[in-house]
Amino acid sequence: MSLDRAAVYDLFAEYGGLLDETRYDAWLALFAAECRYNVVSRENHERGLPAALIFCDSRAMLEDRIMALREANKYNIHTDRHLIGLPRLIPGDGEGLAVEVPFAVYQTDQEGETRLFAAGLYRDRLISAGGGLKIRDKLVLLDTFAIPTLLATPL
Amino acid sequence: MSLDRAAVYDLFAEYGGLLDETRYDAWLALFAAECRYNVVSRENHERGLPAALIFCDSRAMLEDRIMALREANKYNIHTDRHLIGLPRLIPGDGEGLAVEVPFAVYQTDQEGETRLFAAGLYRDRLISAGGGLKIRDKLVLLDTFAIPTLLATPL
Amino acid sequence: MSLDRAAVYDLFAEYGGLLDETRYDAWLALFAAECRYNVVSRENHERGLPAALIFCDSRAMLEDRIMALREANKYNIHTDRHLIGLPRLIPGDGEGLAVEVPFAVYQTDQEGETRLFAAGLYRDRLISAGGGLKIRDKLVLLDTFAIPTLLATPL
Amino acid sequence: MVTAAIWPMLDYSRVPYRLYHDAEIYAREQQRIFQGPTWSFLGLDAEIPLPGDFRATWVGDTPVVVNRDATGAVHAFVNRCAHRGALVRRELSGNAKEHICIYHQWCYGLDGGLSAIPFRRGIRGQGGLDAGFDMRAHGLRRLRVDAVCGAVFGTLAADAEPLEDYLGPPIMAQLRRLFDRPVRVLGYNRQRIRANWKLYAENTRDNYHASLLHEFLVTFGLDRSTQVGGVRMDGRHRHNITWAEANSDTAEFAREAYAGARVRNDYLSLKEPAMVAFHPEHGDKLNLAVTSVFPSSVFVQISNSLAIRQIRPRGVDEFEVFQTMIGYDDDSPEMTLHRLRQANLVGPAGFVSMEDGEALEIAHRASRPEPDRATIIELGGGGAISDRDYRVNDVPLRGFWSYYAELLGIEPAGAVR
Amino acid sequence: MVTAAIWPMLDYSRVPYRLYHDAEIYAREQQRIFQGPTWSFLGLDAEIPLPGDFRATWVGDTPVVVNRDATGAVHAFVNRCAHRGALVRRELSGNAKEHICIYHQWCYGLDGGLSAIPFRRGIRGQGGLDAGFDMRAHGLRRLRVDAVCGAVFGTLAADAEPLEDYLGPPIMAQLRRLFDRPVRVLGYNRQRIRANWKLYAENTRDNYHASLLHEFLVTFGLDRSTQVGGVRMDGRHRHNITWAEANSDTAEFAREAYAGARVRNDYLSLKEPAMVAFHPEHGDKLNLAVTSVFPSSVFVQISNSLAIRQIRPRGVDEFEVFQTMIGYDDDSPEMTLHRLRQANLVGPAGFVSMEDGEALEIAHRASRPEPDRATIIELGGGGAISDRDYRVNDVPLRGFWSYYAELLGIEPAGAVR
Amino acid sequence: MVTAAIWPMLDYSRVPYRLYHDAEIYAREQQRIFQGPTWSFLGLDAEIPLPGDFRATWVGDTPVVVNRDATGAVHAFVNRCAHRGALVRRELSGNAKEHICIYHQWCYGLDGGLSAIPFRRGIRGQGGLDAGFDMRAHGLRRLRVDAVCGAVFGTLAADAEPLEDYLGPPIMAQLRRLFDRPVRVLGYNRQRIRANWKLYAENTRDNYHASLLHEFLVTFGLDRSTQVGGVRMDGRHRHNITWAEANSDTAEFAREAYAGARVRNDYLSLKEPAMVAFHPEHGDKLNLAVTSVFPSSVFVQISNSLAIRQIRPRGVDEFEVFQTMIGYDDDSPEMTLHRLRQANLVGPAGFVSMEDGEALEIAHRASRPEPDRATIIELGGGGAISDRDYRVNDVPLRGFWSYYAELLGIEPAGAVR
Ligand code: FES
Ligand code: FES
Ligand code: FES
Ligand SMILES: [Fe+3]
Ligand SMILES: [Fe+3]
Ligand SMILES: [Fe+3]
Repeated sequence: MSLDRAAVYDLFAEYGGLLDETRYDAWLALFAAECRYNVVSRENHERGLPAALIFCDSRAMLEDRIMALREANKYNIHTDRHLIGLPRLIPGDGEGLAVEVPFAVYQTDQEGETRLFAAGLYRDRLISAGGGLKIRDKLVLLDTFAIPTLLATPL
Repeated sequence: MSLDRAAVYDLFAEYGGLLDETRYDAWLALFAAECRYNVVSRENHERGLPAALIFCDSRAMLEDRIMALREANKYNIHTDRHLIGLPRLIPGDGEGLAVEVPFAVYQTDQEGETRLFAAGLYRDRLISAGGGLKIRDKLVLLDTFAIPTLLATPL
Repeated sequence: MSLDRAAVYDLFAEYGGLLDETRYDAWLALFAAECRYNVVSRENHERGLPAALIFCDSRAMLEDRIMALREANKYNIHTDRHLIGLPRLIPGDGEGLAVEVPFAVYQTDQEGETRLFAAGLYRDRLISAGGGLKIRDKLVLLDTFAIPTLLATPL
Repeated sequence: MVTAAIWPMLDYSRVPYRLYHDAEIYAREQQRIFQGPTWSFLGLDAEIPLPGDFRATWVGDTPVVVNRDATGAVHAFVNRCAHRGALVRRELSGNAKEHICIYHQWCYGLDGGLSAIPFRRGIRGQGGLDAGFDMRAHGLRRLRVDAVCGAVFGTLAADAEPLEDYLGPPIMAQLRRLFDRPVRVLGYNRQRIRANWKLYAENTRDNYHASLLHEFLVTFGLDRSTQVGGVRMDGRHRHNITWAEANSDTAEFAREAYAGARVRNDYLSLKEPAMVAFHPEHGDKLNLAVTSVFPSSVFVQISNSLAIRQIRPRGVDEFEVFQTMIGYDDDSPEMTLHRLRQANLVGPAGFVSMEDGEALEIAHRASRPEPDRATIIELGGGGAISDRDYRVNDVPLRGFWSYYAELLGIEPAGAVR
Repeated sequence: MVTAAIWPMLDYSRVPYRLYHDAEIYAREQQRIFQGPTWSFLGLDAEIPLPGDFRATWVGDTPVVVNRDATGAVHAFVNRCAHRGALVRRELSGNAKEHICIYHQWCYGLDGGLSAIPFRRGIRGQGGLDAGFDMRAHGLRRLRVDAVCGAVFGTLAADAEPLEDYLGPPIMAQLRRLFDRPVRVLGYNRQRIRANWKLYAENTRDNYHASLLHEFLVTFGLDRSTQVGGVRMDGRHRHNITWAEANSDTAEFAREAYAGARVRNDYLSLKEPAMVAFHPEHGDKLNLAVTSVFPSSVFVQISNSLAIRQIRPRGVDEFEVFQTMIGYDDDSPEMTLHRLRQANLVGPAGFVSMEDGEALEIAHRASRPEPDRATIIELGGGGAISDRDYRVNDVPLRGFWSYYAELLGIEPAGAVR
Repeated sequence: MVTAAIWPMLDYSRVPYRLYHDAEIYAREQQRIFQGPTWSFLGLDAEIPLPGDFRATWVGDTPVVVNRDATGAVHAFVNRCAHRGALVRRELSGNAKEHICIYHQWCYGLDGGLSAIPFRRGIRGQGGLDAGFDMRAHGLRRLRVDAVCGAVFGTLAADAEPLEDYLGPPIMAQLRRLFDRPVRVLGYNRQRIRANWKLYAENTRDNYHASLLHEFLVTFGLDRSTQVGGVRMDGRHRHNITWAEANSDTAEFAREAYAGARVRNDYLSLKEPAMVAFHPEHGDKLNLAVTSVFPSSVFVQISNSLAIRQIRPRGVDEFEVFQTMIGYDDDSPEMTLHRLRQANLVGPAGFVSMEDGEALEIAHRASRPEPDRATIIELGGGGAISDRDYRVNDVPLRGFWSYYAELLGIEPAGAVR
């Protein structure tokens, strides 16, 4: 396995781990200075409809999401657990590295009851920056687009 | 990690990704020219009973499955999402490479509701052919043998 | 990926595979001669409360667990399926290697119905012993601390 | 069996929790309200522009298909086969010349009429249906359909009043305002909330909660109860428009008012303020217009984010909010991008809407054990139900319940409406 | 409370959807049908060949154990401890000398009798049960058991008619045909369908749906309504055999008939045609024989694929199809391999059966909101219920409902049966 | 509707399974038992030592908050907002000066009183509540609270007898024994069991099952029915103490007795025997003391493992066992470590408790299909309910049911209590 490959595996391990620890600043640091983060339902994606559940076409908007999460929004108290599958490296041109990875997110309420919150696919483009891999562009393609309760903490 | 190891990881990432994209011809191409694909319930497996849920002891029968799926069978409209765990390489003799991998498959209906459809274990024998790894023999050992609704799209 | 990394991945693949096969002696062999194994609910962990669900601060106690499971305890007849995510190597000092890995465990009853039994995080310290990696210390941080039915087979 | 005696007050200022948790009441609602003389939003002309275009939707918990026939006429019918009850059209959307049930392939035209039955006369003259079988008597159950500026409504009741009468002048005006140009669908989103559907019907009529629950509104200066605004209802008070005008208050005044109300009032600003910018587009000052049509349709303008919501009950303990995000055909690329960014405000992940999912679930859960206790609906006072030109009120909730009681046949004698 | 007034027609050609969705009716079915004077398939002699062999099964939703005692006799009893109700035998199958409940270790013999109670007399003469406690009065609830050629049936009702009378000559003949040699179990499969169990009881009696829903049958030339075939029932019309003869039509004629019926009729061929080959093995031409025994047992021959199905209700909204795949002891290795391949036709992943899971779930879902509407059962005409020697009919469904109504005590005056 | 006629025997030695499975009965239990004149354990003083400390808990399925006010007084109230029913305090534990509901930010003091309402007088004098609105009349529903040595109890019934009278002398004595010095919380655990809550209330009163179901006890020599022990109840027999004395039998005698009872009696030893060591700490020989307080509180000493359990019903088919593990403030580090190790005995993974999860689930499942059949409660004989100084008895279960019947209003005439 080339260094690249190891770095990709580590990036996704880190990605899920940081979210589940709610270390959002460290999580933001996994993204490139210029980046996009969109959560899109399959319902829209398959019909070519542009609306997203979360639409951040700039790092500023992604940071606003985190600020709002901390400063303004209220949501069901829970913990997240990301289970991220084997990364699939997509050959092809284009800047950086295209990777697709299936995921499942479980949410657990304060009384210790866990439910499947979301299943879907990450469609990422990764670039190397500052000697490491960063997320240039992340599409969270959401299978579970009938959102249970609400979507506050990032997928 | 040896090339072998990387190739095994990639094969399973590809396997799940192609199924979830319903790219069945590309999925068939992951199998060797001579291959077997059986889905067996733990209930039968543990009792040494030979009947399978899906029994393809030739590539022809596997291709018939896909043809029937496309041309004749009707089933609940859904999307699949495979979550495939860490491959476990089983030392031992025999042709090729023995690998065991746990899996979970989530199904999502048209309205975006996801349910766990199946959990189980892949027991595969992989061989190298045409400069790559191919699936010579796949046993899908199904924990979830009380099939929810029906089993149409491959596991 | 360094040998280390491959060994870590293999260790967790082995860990889940052996438990799901109920090969508990082989599973015990993955632990170091001196080891700890604790299953702790997030509810207690987050509040700094010391009580655990399973508390084995010696190998002897861990072996007692397995003996009791075989000789004395009765529990719902089921099979386990561990889905273990990508290992996250935690840089830092301290003896051996610190690793965090998310997991989900599915339980299937005798009639083939599967339910999510537990989601959580493994917080392990691994050491090399006898030419291989062994588990020196395992904390099973349990998200799903409202235990469904009972907790008998190891997580 | 629920009766008119359930109401503690004649002005509907108290609602016993039993009404949110009783499965028998839920079943009655389906029969008398959703299948009763009410009109439900079914979809947009823009979603089925071509002959054969269809979409599946719901009226209450009854599955419905709406489609356009070869002549361009729109039809809607219950998506249940007349033969043995299977869902006839399984896809959510598409284009078709007819609808064929998979079970025995009975075939229906785009008007819902039964057009063909395999082996109707049997084979070799043996089997099949009696010659007397009247195919015209066994089509799909049709809905009466009507539209307002391309917004298609339907009703299952033959005796429902005409749509325009049902909506009444203020609602008609709002719909004409929202649909003043051809619309374009930007996408859909869905939220499954484990609570009774009526908690959401109340929520969309609840002016009082907005800036208190959805702190983002105040924190980032989007919307405040200190703005000029209010509620306007139809003659029967079953529908409601909650409205507010942009920049109709000052930050200072708002700060004081919220401070007086002991509510957090420090303001923050976004790194991407463009996201919350408001570009007036309907020739008025309204930056908030939430139009609730009894029982379960909501038309929403929040700044430049435009949407239609259907409340889809899924049993007494759960409902789905199905939201259709729209823009206009003549939107510039910049305006479309602005709407896509501003879509972050609404929906299940919306900065100013996500909280409803939590608030309604905890209200549903906490109220279940005490069915005989009741809510308090008295903001803006009790007594007669009427429009208000101020925002701190929840009067339209009482309007909702007054019509609910009438349809369910539990209106108390001397009810104040 | 459901009454005879529920039936719109006296010949059971209309079934109101309420009967599939009402939890109270479900509870009554368990008492009057499954625990009533009916016989249920429990298992095969071949599954418990040795003394002490046992298997757990279900009669309706009641857990039952069937086992063989030391003398070789087969017994069956409800798997509920007489003490405080725990499941006595937790394993699905095995071999044992007795059955010991884990809760307090009360011990039962293979005939279901209570054989030992720990500390029955207490300790040091203190505690335990009174001397008067009669152990013989507190065994497990027994079923009456009887068998047809190794197929074991049981009933919970003391007043049930003898098994052979219950089944009647045509069913007895079919069972003797299927079990004409010692059988061997090839395996089991299970399918959980979110629909009411009666939808499946109808489905197995529904000749009309086969080639229309299961397109594989026609597409790959396995089975067509143009074949010679029909339905045969017992005297009470509660049971049914759906049968067809191999190669009794021509592809040309079938093509015409299906074209006339506007059903897809282009034929494909398999890369492994051996899978669908039919090797006659019962000295007749039947390549299809589906024998439905009221209420929930089905014996199926499709080509050389042989199986027994139990319909296991799991509440009003779900059931399991438990299927036992069989062959014969004297099957050659080639024949066994052929059966294993042909098993691809049936079960939850079966080429000619998977569709039932979808069809029944969408029928259950779509019919729930309108409990007062009804199905149409008129293929082969209405009126008197009788055998038919053609395939396009659903007459046996009315037979099922006529006996269902009788047992539930809701048979209408003047019922046509 | 359940009536006194449901009881087959007047001494409660038979309990029909209907009582464990009927949703209507469950609802009635919530009203008449949990919200009736009973006392429930709410928590420990030690869990809320400081002013403002709060914890969320349950009384039956009603959410409750218990907290300490600025004066040090403890208050408890239903966690349901007086306005529109939302859960006021969402966190399970913490410290706060007040409780603010997120929906409209109504604010409550630590005594549950309504202290502030945003925009109560509206804005610019428009909107808000009428001047006549009485905030004192709309606080949170309060519980009466009382404590025994730091164990806090609460009741929702104004007419409940005083706590000390409710518990009675024997229970009071046990609590004083357990709480004879300041306690320290070591942690919590939770177990979700898919069975009716009353099966667990019986289980904790069931002396007979312990060494038979929990084989670990005998296999590793922890606890045996041959020990000196018994049951002691309050005057009404609604509560119970199950007790046993350490080393009060011999291994030989036990071996004989269990052999006579045909129960496994070969003994094994642990590699870490310290785990099961018993260090007397209450100046008596008791190594087992399980104190069940009607309806759903249990105080448990098993060797040196000390815990309090709440039975939390979650509908008719599920409950949670919430367990608080405790030690004493003055425990040495070694003693604390000993308790943490010995905690392996109890809880969802406990060597001597895990089986209850399985036993109760299989009893619930197997008994559902036959609601008219009944359990047998006759160990220690039938007839009058009284204390016993031997272990092979289940008399306290009848005590539980006698008080249950009284509260539910289904006590039969001539009941033997
Ligand atoms: S149910 Fe639709 S065709 Fe029979
Ligand atoms: S419940 Fe079976 S022995 Fe007590
Ligand atoms: S519901 Fe609590 S403040 Fe309105
Ligand atoms: Fe809101
Ligand atoms: Fe079928
Ligand atoms: Fe116990």
